[in-house]
Amino acid sequence: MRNELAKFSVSPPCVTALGVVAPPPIQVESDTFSGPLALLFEFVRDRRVNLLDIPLAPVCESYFLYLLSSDRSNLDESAAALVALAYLIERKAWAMLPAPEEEPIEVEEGAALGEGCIGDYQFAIAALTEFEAERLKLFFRPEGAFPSIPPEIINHEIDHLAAAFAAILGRAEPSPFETVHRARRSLASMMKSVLDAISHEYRSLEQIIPAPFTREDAVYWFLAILELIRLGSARLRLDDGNVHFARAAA
Amino acid sequence: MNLADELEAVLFAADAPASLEILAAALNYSEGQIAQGLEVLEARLEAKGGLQLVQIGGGYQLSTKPEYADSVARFLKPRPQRLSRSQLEVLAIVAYKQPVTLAEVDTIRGVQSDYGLRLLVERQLIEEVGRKMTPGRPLLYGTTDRFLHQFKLNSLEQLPPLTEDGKADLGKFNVL
Amino acid sequence: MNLADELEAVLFAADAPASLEILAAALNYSEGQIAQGLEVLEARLEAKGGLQLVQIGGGYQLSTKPEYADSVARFLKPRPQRLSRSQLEVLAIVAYKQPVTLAEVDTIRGVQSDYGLRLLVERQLIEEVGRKMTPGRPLLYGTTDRFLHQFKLNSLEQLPPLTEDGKADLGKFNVL
Repeated sequence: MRNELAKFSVSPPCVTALGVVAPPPIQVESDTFSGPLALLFEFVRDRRVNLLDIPLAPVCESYFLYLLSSDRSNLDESAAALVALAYLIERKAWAMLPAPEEEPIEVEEGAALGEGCIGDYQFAIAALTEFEAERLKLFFRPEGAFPSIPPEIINHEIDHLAAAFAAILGRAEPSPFETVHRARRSLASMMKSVLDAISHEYRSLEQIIPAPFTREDAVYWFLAILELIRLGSARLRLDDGNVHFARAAA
Repeated sequence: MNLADELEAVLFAADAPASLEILAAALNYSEGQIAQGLEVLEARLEAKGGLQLVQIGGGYQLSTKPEYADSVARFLKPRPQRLSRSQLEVLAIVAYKQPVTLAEVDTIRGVQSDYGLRLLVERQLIEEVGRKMTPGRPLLYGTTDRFLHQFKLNSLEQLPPLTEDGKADLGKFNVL
Repeated sequence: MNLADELEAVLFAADAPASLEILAAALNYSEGQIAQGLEVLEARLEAKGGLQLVQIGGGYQLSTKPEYADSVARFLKPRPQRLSRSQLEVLAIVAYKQPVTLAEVDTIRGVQSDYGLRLLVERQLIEEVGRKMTPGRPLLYGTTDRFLHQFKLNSLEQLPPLTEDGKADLGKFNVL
């Protein structure tokens, strides 16, 4: 493994068709294998390469180098590489353990037979063929063919389901408070706009607010006018039961 | 070997009601002959045994006699295992909040839920529906058609609505 | 209402072999009584009708009588596929030498057997039963309950024994 061969992609992680992030192209070089880490992972998984022949220390070193040089946003990619690496290390560790002398799993009678050759099994094959022919003449009820009793219907459990959810909601942590990212308006700036909009002539609120406006706009305009009246910069007058506003005389 | 017995064998192996027409075609008899054979079979079954011939959904089918319904139910019973309280909790969260990750279920329940989740996947009530596009790409779970079937729901919209204070509005929900 | 008829109804509803134990528990009889009831049922079915009682895969199950195989097959149309010669070879080796690795099967047959093995796993006749504790930890394979069912065996002990010189001892083998 030569470290200078470890070239890393820093731009967006490579997402495979399955939505899985592929490990970064960390290059592995040894006498028996040369290629990216992902390929080594595949080869080992499919038993196409002997892991014992491949030194893993340089691969780990190269991984650390990759971590140091890569962008923080590539967390998925480095996680994918770590998973591949951890798998290789585990596989190698297992492979390096001495094999136990005797097989712990054994069938007493069957294993007593020697390795044998296919000839030894001719009779067994003939017998199985015969059994199969006999068996093919029998038909059983198809699976799930009994319709009179619905298989797994539990009455009213749907109520319990809803109750369970309701109960659990009571115990739930409140969701993190999310601030609403709307442009903040200050009342002061609103008051300025209102002052610009009103004149000495008395007009109704509808005439003052530039259309179109939202409910929120209306609330802000109204509050601003009230504040201006409080400060003595605006006045109001009642004409036939309708409120009209005007700028106060200087 | 006779037609009534042949019909019994065929109907036994069928997984749905079989019409006169289909039976006649499969067994090389006329529909009239099949009808006669079925009459003989019906009479024999009525006189003896635990089975009967029923005419259902435009065809003929074997079924158990009603007097053995309890025995059959008792025999089939071990299968519909009730869900445990904790399984119900996990299922409820998945049903109402789907698609949802294991971590989200854990957070809502306040305890680890991976075991319950796995059991529900095994019972095919929930399944993986994708991956969340957040670090680690955790699996997302949702409910299955089997879930709808098991809870006698036609669609997820039939889940009882939850009111805002987190209590299920059971009154509005009409169990079929 | 009698026990034999009750057993017929229950076995009709079952979709897998039912053991004496399960039947006894479900129907509230002793295993001895169930065995007697099954004998009565077996005799009645043998005398008349298109069905029979078979002992298979460690339990009892109803099946059609062999003489109606053609009619039922014609009715069901898609015939169950027979195993190929090479699949049978692999299966025989797995059945007699289980648990066994792919490499061991290869050695005995002298040809690569991974394809046949995979097909048998797909047909659920064999399955992974563990890993051999040798380098590489190869998978070990064994036969399934479905294997017993498909070959009308009650247990693995019913496989004809192979004598030391590699010839099966036919005399000892008793087909059901």
